[in-house]
Amino acid sequence: MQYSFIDTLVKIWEMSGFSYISWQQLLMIGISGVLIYLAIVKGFEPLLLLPIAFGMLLTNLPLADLMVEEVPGSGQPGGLLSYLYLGVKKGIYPSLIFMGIGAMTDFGPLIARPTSLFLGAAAQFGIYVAFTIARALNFTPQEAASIGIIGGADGPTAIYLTAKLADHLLPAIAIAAYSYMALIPMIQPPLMRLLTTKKERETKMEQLREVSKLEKILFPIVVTILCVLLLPSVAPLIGMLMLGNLFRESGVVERLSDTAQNALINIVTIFLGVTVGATAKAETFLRLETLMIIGLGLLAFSFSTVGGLLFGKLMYWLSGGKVNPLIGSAGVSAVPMAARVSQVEGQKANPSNFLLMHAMGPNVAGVIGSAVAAGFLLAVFGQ
Amino acid sequence: MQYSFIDTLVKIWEMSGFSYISWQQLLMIGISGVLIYLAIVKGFEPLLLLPIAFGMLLTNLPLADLMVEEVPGSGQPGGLLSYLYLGVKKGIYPSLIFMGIGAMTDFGPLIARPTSLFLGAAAQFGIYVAFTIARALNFTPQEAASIGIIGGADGPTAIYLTAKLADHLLPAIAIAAYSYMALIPMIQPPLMRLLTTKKERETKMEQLREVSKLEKILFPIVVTILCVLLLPSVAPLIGMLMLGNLFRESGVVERLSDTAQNALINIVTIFLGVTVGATAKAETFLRLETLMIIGLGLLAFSFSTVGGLLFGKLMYWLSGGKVNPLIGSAGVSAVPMAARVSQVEGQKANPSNFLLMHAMGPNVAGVIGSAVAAGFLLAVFGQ
Amino acid sequence: MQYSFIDTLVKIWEMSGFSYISWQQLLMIGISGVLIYLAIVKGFEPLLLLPIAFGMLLTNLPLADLMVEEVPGSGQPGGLLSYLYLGVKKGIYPSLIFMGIGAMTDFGPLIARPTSLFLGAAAQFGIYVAFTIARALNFTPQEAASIGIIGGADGPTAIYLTAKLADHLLPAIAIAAYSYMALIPMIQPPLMRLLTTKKERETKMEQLREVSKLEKILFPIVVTILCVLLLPSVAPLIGMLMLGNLFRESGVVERLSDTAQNALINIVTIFLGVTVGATAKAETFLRLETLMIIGLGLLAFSFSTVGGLLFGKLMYWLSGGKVNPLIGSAGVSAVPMAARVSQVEGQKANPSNFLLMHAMGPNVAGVIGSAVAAGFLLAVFGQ
Amino acid sequence: MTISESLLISVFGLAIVFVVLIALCLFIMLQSRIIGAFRLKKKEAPQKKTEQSASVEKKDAAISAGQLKLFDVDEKTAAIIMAIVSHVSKTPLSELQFKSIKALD
Amino acid sequence: MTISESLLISVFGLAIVFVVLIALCLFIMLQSRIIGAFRLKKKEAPQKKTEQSASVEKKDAAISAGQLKLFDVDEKTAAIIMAIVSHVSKTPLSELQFKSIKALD
Amino acid sequence: MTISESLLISVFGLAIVFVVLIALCLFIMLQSRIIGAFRLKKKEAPQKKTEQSASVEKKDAAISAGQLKLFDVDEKTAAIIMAIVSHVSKTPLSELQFKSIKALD
Ligand code: NA
Ligand code: NA
Ligand code: NA
Repeated sequence: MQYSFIDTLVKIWEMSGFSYISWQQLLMIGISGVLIYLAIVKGFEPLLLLPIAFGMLLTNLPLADLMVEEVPGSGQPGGLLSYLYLGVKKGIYPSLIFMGIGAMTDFGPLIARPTSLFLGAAAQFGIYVAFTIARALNFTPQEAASIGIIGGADGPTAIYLTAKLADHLLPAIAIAAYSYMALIPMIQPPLMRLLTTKKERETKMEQLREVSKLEKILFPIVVTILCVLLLPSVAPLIGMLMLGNLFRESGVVERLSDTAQNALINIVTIFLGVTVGATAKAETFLRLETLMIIGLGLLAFSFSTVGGLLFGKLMYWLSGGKVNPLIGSAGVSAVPMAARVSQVEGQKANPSNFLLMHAMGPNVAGVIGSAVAAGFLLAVFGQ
Repeated sequence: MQYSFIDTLVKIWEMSGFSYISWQQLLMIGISGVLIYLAIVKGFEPLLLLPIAFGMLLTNLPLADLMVEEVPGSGQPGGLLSYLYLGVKKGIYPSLIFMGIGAMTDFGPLIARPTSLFLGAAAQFGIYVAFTIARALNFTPQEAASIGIIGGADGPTAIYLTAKLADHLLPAIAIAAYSYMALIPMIQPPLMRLLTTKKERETKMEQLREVSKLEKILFPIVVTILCVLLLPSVAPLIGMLMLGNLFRESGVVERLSDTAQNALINIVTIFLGVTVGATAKAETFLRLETLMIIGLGLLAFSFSTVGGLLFGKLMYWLSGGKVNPLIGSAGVSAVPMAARVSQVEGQKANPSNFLLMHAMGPNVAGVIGSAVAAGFLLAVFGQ
Repeated sequence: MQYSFIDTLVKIWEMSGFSYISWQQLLMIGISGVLIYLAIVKGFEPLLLLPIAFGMLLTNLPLADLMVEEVPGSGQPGGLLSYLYLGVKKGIYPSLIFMGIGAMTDFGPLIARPTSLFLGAAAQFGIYVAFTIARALNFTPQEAASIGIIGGADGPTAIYLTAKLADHLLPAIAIAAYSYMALIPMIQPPLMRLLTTKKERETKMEQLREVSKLEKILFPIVVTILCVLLLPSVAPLIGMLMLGNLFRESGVVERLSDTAQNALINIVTIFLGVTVGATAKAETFLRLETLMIIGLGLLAFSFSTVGGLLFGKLMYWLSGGKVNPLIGSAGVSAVPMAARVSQVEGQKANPSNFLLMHAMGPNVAGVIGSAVAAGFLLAVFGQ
Repeated sequence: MTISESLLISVFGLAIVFVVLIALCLFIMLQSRIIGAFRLKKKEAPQKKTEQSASVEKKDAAISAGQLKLFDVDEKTAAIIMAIVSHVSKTPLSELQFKSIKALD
Repeated sequence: MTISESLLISVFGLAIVFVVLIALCLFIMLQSRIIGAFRLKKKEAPQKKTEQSASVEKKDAAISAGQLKLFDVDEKTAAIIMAIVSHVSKTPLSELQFKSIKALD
Repeated sequence: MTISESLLISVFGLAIVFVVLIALCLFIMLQSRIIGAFRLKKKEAPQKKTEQSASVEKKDAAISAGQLKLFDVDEKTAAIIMAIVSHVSKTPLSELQFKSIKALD
């Protein structure tokens, strides 16, 4: 009989993760712990950061192999998360999340003041700044495009584009995108104060006109037709965003709208978060690249903010002082955080200033803006 | 340097949908607009027509390619909707919708008066009338069967059968089925007044007996066994319908029943609607066939109504004037619209007449009836 | 013309299930009826037994072929349930159910008294007893391991392991596991009274200390790291259980927690139940094996109870009479039924005795214990 | 397949629908008869109760929208109730139909 | 691809975002103009009503958490309402923010 | 694999379950000790509050059904509350168990 208790303990040790774990994996587990801390204690976009962090934890425990893909015809199933990851790989989850976001979004303020769209365009500036610098740093065009899109300040869009162009960068880009979105109240105010004068910040804006139900119903249809005609590659994102919004505004499919913004988006968010996190294996994540992505991401966010603010100043000037440039920074998207930052800064300059509704216009325009930017990059750099 | 701004704009134009769009696609976009109007303003079965219409819009925007199937082994993902369409293609969605419908349906009135089942059978008459005429018009047997099933007045059944027999006709048949279901209050009343006398319409019916919980629990089990034994091909539809109903009536799996009739059916409805709509590409939809299907569908609905009414008259005569023939037209299914039409017409003839509960029996019998008819057609014409 | 009505009726009869049904299938339908009765009238874990029983009914109706797998490349779709079964086959459903259970479970009592974990380990005793006997009865090692896991008193774990090791035994093991879980109030009390003295049963336990939020948040993270490092094969079960628990305890992702324990777990439960039931075809289920599994399952449950109780007595003795050995039997898992049984028996011996909270510790420890046992068996006997 | 064959298939198809549904009808009748026989004895005593609850049950039936009636409740209280229901159910007041609000004393 | 080409792509990329969003802007303006022209006549009569309902509508907007204000309602009733809302919505009272509770008389 | 090998695997299997769960136990104890040490200082002041809230917390625990008690509230108000809860939660009154309804003044 060749079994003995000591032998078996040794075997168990050898079969266990303890004998395989590397310092890199330990470091990754530590990073996932930090992300969990940020999500729970600091409230950094916990709906995505918490699943991402946990996926990162799971994937760096050796031998668990949750992301091993099924070998077709082998008869042996793959890892649990490899199946759930298919929705990321095929670009399904981000589109479904966009449907839910569409069902939650009121485009009223944008329709009431359509010039908000300019700010939503200008605040994509950082995407291209980061793209150009990333290219200069020898990232491939696909990688550079994916890094740039962090400046879109829109999680699902960033994940969608990166999954298609450079999926090895997925966890770094997703984490950077969601972290910086959570950090908007720290990133934007200094730039806002730097680039605007006190007088500009004090500007009170006229109340927005009421938007009729008809306009709200036509909006998603018109946006879909125009955007997809102009840039067919945005169809999955803009199409689903606007389908969700049509559910909302039509008023006749309450139950579909409710499911799109609750059960469905939540299920998809869990699957997307955990599996995106699970792509962050130590060997691909612990590289200089990742640090560069984090740096470039901050740059992208900052330049997007700058783009929005400068265009805001232009509109202030063109409108003869009727537009408060502070609403420009909300054009980065990061709904509704960036709009709230505009509100707070506006009130600091002038306590009777209520910019929230005015900032919601550029804010939701920024979602469309970054989806369009992603569509362009996909059209140019996709296979 | 070979880039110039004008060149690029030209390129963008060439890459955009504007340079590819055909008048047929524009027409389809127009049709989808009409369907959205009917769904929202006229309230035509919006839960399905709205997603269908939006899917139709998306699929006819050139180059969006949302329905392009993944080429196995190419490594390149397919269009977003091509994945969601798998549930239609494999017949999964209609069955899951049937589970939700089962969980929503009270078969009590049918159990209280089982002779309602005759009316639910007679009101499938139009299926076979339309089938025969479609054959005479040189549709293939599979196509004719799919067209006929419109007369079943039951959306999921029509989609299930058509996806299996003639999926190129899917959008036309689905749109016809749901539109006519919404038009029941216009289609049926003239036929009802034409085929019945005032005296018949005035008939007041005896109150239905109370149905015990035991009978309600046994019902789904017995129906499943009998129907599937008699016609095995109905198993996916009747089986799931009755599983949902068993969830409901058992009273011990409240949470499953709730999810079946809310989150699950809503998710599936969205996916089914959008993807069925997305099969309506201009080149396959804009044919004489489609017009013929729309015409044959109306015929099928009308003859089903006639079948139900005539059998209702027979039951009036056999019962010595105890059965109001107006409940016959409710046998087409189209739950609960057709039953409400019976109620309204009955009350017009005799203000103290309450037929709603009496019409619910044939109404839910019609759901079983059309599923059985679909099972028969599938058994005969399926591969 | 070669059609005649009689001929057709004969043909229909020949095409119907009536001419194919065997007595074995009739017997299976009868068994499914008994299970439906137990689920609805006796309240035997209806959330799973009801779908299982209905799946069993459907699969034994001849020619319905709901479990026929799609032949790749044939272009012909498979049976409805064969698609839903993929989630069982690939081990996805049990893990998702565990996520929901994690979101529903309060590990507070376990954290307050971590020695409960010993009881959760001891009460897996029956797993190995049944495994050894099953081996002696000439079951293959994979089969014996799957049979043994019934003693874990944990449905999803049993299904997960069996689907990976011996899926031909899936229905028998699933039905045995859920039935015995429902029978806990009958199985355990005699053993509890047999193995403990009145004095032991009268023991009142000290109130549990309060557990801080921080401890509750750290718990799922620590458990995941430790368990997966020690036994990587438990990652899908323990990882998802703890992810769900982290959703719950973090307090910042209420909507994900809610969806995990409602819409998602319910959808998965329906699919898992029906398809597991549908593997119970007469030809594989009606064997001596099945009876042996049912017998061995009872044995496994009993010995797990005994293991927990004996270790409880040991703790009673070591603690100088501070631990009531009745909480040992709750270590089998079967949450929360087994803990309630401990409460009831404790109160019988001493009406002022409240053991429920004290029994919840071993109870939830038992879930971890059986997952670890399953991980071990999978590591040893998996391919 | 000729037209006459199509016609025959149609006739047979409709016949089958009838066959299946008639079989169901007979089975349900049989079952009701059997269950009815068993229940006959128990039924006499609790008859009164079931009649009373009948009106209540109707409200629960099917997909009925939330509807209440107003008896013995002052309007202010009713308004508060409606506001709460509207708020909690996230339905605009305009879309809720209250048929009755009744004090239960 | 050289750096200058990257730069050009960036310029064109930003230009396209502007082109698409400007097109959208123009379209929305046009549409509002048309709809506005149609609605002009109907608007005069029910103006008052819309103003009144404006404050109500704001509450419904977007993802607002359940918030109420307190007018003309005694504290006891308000407390009861808050308890009910808390109970029904399964939210601990400490996590609910009531901005106003108003009697509708 | 012989029976004795099966037995050994069983012994080792059970041993592993113990090893893992003992490791967990030790880790949790260690962690509690560390956290406890940190919290010791903060604990003295807000002690009273936690005792008060203890009874409240128990109600929230786990999968408890909606239960309330009745204090300082007239029956009519209570009945209204119960009707609302029943209506909003779509549960027949007969299936709801109210343990207490308490005015919060
Ligand atoms: Na953006
Ligand atoms: Na029908
Ligand atoms: Na266990």
